[in-house]
Amino acid sequence: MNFVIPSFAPAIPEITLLILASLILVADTFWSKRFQNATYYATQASLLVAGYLVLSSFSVEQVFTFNDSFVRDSFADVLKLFTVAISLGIFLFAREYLAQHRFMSGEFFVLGLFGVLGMFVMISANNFITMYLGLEIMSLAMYAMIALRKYDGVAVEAGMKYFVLGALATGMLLYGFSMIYGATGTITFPEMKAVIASGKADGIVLAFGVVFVVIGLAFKMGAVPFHMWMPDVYHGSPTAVTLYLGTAPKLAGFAMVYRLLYEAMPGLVGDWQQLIIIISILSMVIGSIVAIAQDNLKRMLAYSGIGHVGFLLLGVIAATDDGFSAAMFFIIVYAITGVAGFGMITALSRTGFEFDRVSDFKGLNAKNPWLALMMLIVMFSMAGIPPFVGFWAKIVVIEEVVKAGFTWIAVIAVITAVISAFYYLRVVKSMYFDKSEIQGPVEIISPALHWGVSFVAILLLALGLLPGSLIDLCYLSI
Amino acid sequence: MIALSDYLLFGAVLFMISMAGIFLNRKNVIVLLMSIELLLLAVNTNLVAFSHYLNDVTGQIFVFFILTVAAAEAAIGLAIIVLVFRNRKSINVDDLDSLKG
Amino acid sequence: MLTSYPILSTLIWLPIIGGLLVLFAGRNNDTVAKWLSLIVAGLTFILSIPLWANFNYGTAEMQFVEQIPWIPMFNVQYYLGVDGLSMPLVLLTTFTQVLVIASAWECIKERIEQYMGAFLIMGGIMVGVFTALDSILFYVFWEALLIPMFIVIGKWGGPRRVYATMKFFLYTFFGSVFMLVSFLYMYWQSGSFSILDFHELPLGMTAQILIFLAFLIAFAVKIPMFPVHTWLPDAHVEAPTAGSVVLAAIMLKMGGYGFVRFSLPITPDASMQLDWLVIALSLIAIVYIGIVALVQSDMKKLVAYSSISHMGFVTLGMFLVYDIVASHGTMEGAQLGMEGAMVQMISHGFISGAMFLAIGVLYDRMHTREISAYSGVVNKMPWFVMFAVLFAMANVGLPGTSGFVGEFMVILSSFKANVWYGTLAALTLIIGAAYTLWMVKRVFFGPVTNENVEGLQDLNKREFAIMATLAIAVVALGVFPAPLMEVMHTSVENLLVQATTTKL
Amino acid sequence: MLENYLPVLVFIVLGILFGVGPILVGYLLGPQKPDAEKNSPYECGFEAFEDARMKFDVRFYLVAILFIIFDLEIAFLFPWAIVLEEVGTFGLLAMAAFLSLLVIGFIYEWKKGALEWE
Amino acid sequence: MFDAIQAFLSGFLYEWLAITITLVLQAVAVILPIMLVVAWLTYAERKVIGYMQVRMGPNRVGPIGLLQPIADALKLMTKEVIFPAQSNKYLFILAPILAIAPAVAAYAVIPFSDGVVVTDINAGVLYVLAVSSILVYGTVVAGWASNSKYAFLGALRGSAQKISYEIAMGFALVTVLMIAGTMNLTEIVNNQQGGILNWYLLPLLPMFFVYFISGLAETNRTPFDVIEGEAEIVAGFHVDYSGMTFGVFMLAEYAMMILISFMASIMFLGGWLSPFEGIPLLETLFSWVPQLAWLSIKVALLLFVFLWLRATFPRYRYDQLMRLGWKVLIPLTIVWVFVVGAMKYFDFGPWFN
Repeated sequence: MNFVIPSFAPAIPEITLLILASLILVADTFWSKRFQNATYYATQASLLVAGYLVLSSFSVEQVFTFNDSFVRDSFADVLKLFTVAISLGIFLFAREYLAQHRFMSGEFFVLGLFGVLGMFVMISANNFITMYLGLEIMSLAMYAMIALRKYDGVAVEAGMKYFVLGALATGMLLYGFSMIYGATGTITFPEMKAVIASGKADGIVLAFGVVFVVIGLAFKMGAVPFHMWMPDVYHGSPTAVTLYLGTAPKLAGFAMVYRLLYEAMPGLVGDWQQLIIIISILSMVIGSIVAIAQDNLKRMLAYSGIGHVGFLLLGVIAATDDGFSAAMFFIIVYAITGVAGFGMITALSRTGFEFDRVSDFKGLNAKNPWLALMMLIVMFSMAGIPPFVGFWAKIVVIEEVVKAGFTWIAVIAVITAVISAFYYLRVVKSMYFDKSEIQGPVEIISPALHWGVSFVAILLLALGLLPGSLIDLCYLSI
Repeated sequence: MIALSDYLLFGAVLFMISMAGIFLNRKNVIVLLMSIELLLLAVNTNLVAFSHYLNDVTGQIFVFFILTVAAAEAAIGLAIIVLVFRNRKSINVDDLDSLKG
Repeated sequence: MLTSYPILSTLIWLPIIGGLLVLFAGRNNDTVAKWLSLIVAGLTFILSIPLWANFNYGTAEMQFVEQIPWIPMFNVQYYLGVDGLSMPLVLLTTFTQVLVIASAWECIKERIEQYMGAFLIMGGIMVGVFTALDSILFYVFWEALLIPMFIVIGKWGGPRRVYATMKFFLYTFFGSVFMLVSFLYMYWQSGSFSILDFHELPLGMTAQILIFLAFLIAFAVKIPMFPVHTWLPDAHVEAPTAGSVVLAAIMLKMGGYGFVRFSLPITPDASMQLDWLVIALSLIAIVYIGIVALVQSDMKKLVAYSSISHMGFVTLGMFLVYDIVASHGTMEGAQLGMEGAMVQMISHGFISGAMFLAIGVLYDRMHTREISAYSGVVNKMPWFVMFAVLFAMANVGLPGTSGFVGEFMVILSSFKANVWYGTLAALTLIIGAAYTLWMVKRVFFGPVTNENVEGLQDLNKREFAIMATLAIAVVALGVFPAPLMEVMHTSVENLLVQATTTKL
Repeated sequence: MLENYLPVLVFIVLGILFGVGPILVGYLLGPQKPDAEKNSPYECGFEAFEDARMKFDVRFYLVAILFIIFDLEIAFLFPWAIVLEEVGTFGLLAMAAFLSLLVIGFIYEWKKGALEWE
Repeated sequence: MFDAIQAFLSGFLYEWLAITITLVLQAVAVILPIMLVVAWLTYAERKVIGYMQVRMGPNRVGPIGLLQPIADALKLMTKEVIFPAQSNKYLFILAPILAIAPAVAAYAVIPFSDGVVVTDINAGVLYVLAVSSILVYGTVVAGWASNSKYAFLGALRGSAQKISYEIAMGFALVTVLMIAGTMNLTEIVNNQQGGILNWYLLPLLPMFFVYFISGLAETNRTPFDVIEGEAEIVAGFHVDYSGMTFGVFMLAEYAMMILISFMASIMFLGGWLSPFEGIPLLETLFSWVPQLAWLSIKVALLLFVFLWLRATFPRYRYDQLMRLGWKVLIPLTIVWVFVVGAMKYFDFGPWFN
């Protein structure tokens, strides 16, 4: 046996991130008593470093390393950059929340950083093992983050639910992996593609594998009928964690869908497309209808997230480069919007008061018109109303599904978009038309948050007015 | 010689048992954890069987990773269960219902 | 002379940016908010005049075109331009804006900067709707308009405002998404989102019918046509005065504009196939809704129903073309109907706006719109009643007012198509007269029976100016409609050719 | 190869017999006079207060959790140690990286007091 | 010898039956002596501790009390086996079996001299480690099945202690494997050939101590016998066991002690190798000594240390015990893995070649 020392260069961002996260983990135990925010700043700095490393070695061609288990391409680089950017925002908002709710702990940031590492690995995975490892690095960090507030029974329960269903999903995925490995004899995506194309693989075993993989993906993404955990987990987690759960991992989840379904198994489109169509339609319908009944905003946004997954899958249904590009654009926009939406809740919550019910938003316009306007932008963007960027996100995926010849799905999609508009409007209604039930002014915690929220919301508008370059970026990277 | 399909059948049976454990079990959260482990064992059985019949060591490497990660997962799961118990004084699955509606 | 600045963009972005400015500058200062808004609106109107002055009457081509790539990946362009169909509507919009801003001067107390800002933004967006030549751009403006309107009705409206505004929003949104799907479908077929490219796009019959129905839902909701009209009375009743004015005067026209810009040229064969549907719905609107208006006790609701009824003329006029061509083999009568419909749109913009403003004047003083609460207003507000009666007459369609021109043309044309159409359409002259004049009689004339009416003040200078401006517009258009028709003429001819040329 | 393990099986069976046998002998030879006092669980002569399956210190869980992790690391070390010759310097360094991560986790536990018993 | 038996048996029996009978005979040949050693180890323990404490120890039954273990055995056998009313009967019986079976089974792979081993499997170290890990189940099950607080506490402490020290033990074994490059116990010993300096004791001296200390903890020997600390929790996890059920636990404990000593001898002390190998005069002088004797001497020495420690050390407090395990032994072993890695890299000493 002889070992060829692999090239580390493509994985430098991940390696750096791992080292930095490890160091911060240890350092936090030393300095957290004296410097409360040191971990926070170190975390943000690490993210910036990772982002810089990705950017400085931006790669337009595919580079494989570690025995083809790791791939670096522009798809990965773009998603990583957005992961970093979104995580920066998450931590910015989360810090204030943690400070306010008295569970400022370095672990949150370190776990968050490890989660980002997991996302990076997922995004760059080129075989089953790497994919699985990335997924687990991310998931384990998230399980722990949810249950981080030890004495919060609801959060712990949410952690439990997420853990059980997340582990179940992983199991399903792995079961599918094992089948596909058995049928193709390889775990590397490009080879798998070649084997499937050659027609040598056993069709039945492959079909089984694909079904389980799709179920596992659907679980992880929170698509109907495997969505049960989403509302509970979003609701139960501390908002700062919900902010994390609901945004950055979606990018990695999409990368997983892309790598598995499109890079590894394009030859099995016939098998997975039908499943995805069903899942997508169910997600859009359930996501839009059930959300109407929710009073808790986090729960509502969870259902909205389910609906959004349905939309994301529209791009996947198309099963073309352009389709996945559209889905990529969609998910990036959704993540940004999510940061703004959950960030708003985070920003408004105070000690002992989560500010996460729709009724809490009553009369916000009277108290703080600027924030109300920002929230309005977020809500309308989520609803997909122009000129906000959420509109473009929806339109590109619908366009791709129309192009793929599924105009009827597009019709269902737009109808659910209309239904879902209703509950976004409810929030706007609360802010603008209702009288506040809570006395006293709405305090925003700090100027940093104020500007943070404003920046993201205005970004939604700006991207909505000039979406061209972001769309180009997504279309060129696949 | 044991046929590949027998292994797969065995894996499938394990898989079914773990599914039953997860979805039918209403009493104990620990059982959920065990079912999940069982699920991973089903996967491992499959992988090892395939690996053997394909004469390809990758599957076994995969099993190694799964085992490790499963342990980490179990560790976190146990930690969360402890927290649940401390907050609820119960690890009954049916008691985990404060997050409805 | 071609203007040296991008006039259409200016008309769109000036009010929008101005509106945002008002939002911030006028935060704690109502005076600044009001004057800034008025200045912006006035400036916009003044800047829109060159549109008419420099308009080339002889061509159906788009004019004042601006075209820059917006989203190159999808071939979406920032593509603006006007022709004879849209230019008058742009002017109507900018003109109405000034009046709307002025009308809100005193009656809005709460968060006036948001109110003014919302209307300015709306103004810019509406110009965008009428000038967009890229379907996605059109859709963006079309939808974006909902947001400020949603806020305006919901925030400054009447007691059932939340219900009304939700209904308004969801109806319109629901209608428009199907339009979006058909845009995407056509993009797939043609590789372009340009409306002008859509005009050239050959489509099969099934596709045409589906697209036509999608458009029909979108525009029928907006215009609104008979079965999907129910949001309008609610929205009108609950909206603040200026909101009603914008709704009636401009937003309804967007539906009509949609028919001539999209349905007829893009799906001519489906239009021919399904023209009976539109005509039937139009006639139902004209007659049935007119009767419904008769029994209203709320002035605003009455005017709202009358708007629906009048918009029925617009759709009727547009879709007569196929019957006329079928029975006469000529397009002369069709041209008459189409131009009538266009004139009716403009004139209804003035008249309904004026009616709502008049009701607003009363409402500001009495805080009720119940017809029964009024009587003998003429005794206390003679100037006001003079204007109000003039507008009422115009609404009825009295010769010499703008209302007459459009209706007369459409009725003439409909007789040419089918006697029954004509008869039914003509009925409206009677029904319209009945509900309008009955209301006039009950509200303005008769003895003063109410002590509240006793205390009424006549128009102040601001209100007088608004009323007078509108009165001039109504009368001018009534006695001298030729300039307007000239503007449209070439474009309408072109439209008729497009609408009757089969794509199969 | 597998037949090497047959003796192992025999030993296990014998081991079990070594457990069962003496107990059986004791059971046969010894007297059988159970009574309530004798059969009550040992509680220093008092009546048992409550169920013995009581709550216990969470630290025991902690130890269990830490054990799982560490034992797995060891499971990785075993095969690696055997093939140290073949994997060469790269193998050494890879394991050094792996162990370093373990050490970092260990330091973290230490600093967090997870290893303190009192 | 056993080959001959097998050949003889297969003359008139089925092949598989012949093999099985031979194997059982082999096993008995290994286990019986071990059990005898166990029996007299208890005697030795009492004697050694007695003399250290300047008293006689057992001296009534037989000459100088030599028959004492037999008397003890007979006494235990005739005692009543009590099943506590609230206990879980099956688990209650299962616990002692779980304790003894692995302690016995582990001897399947122990080489007593070159080639004298029941089965020379190539994963010997792993097998011993795996089998002896099962021991902890005996403790836990016993504590749980008794349904008594003392037993339960004892079981908890015991299991926590055992698994903690098992980590240190595992790491210590890894360092051995790193040098030996094999898990086969015979090969490990043979790799230590070439004189006392070649024993792994020298490069792995700290690991030897770690292993031995962990062994003490694994077998609940003093000073790590808090699990049965009579002052706090009476007799710990087997408080409710009586008669032969208790006797089996004792058997298991002593069998494990001997096993630990065997393993330590094999892995660190050159197994059956003569300590005088390579020393000109002494090597020939002692060449007549059988390999088994060298191994026995080493094992006996280690067993003596077990007893010695019991006589001299006070019992650790539980927190001290855990601290020693987690904060001293484990870090030390991890560091030593790095050290051995470095040694390996520099081909240090006679151990790497």
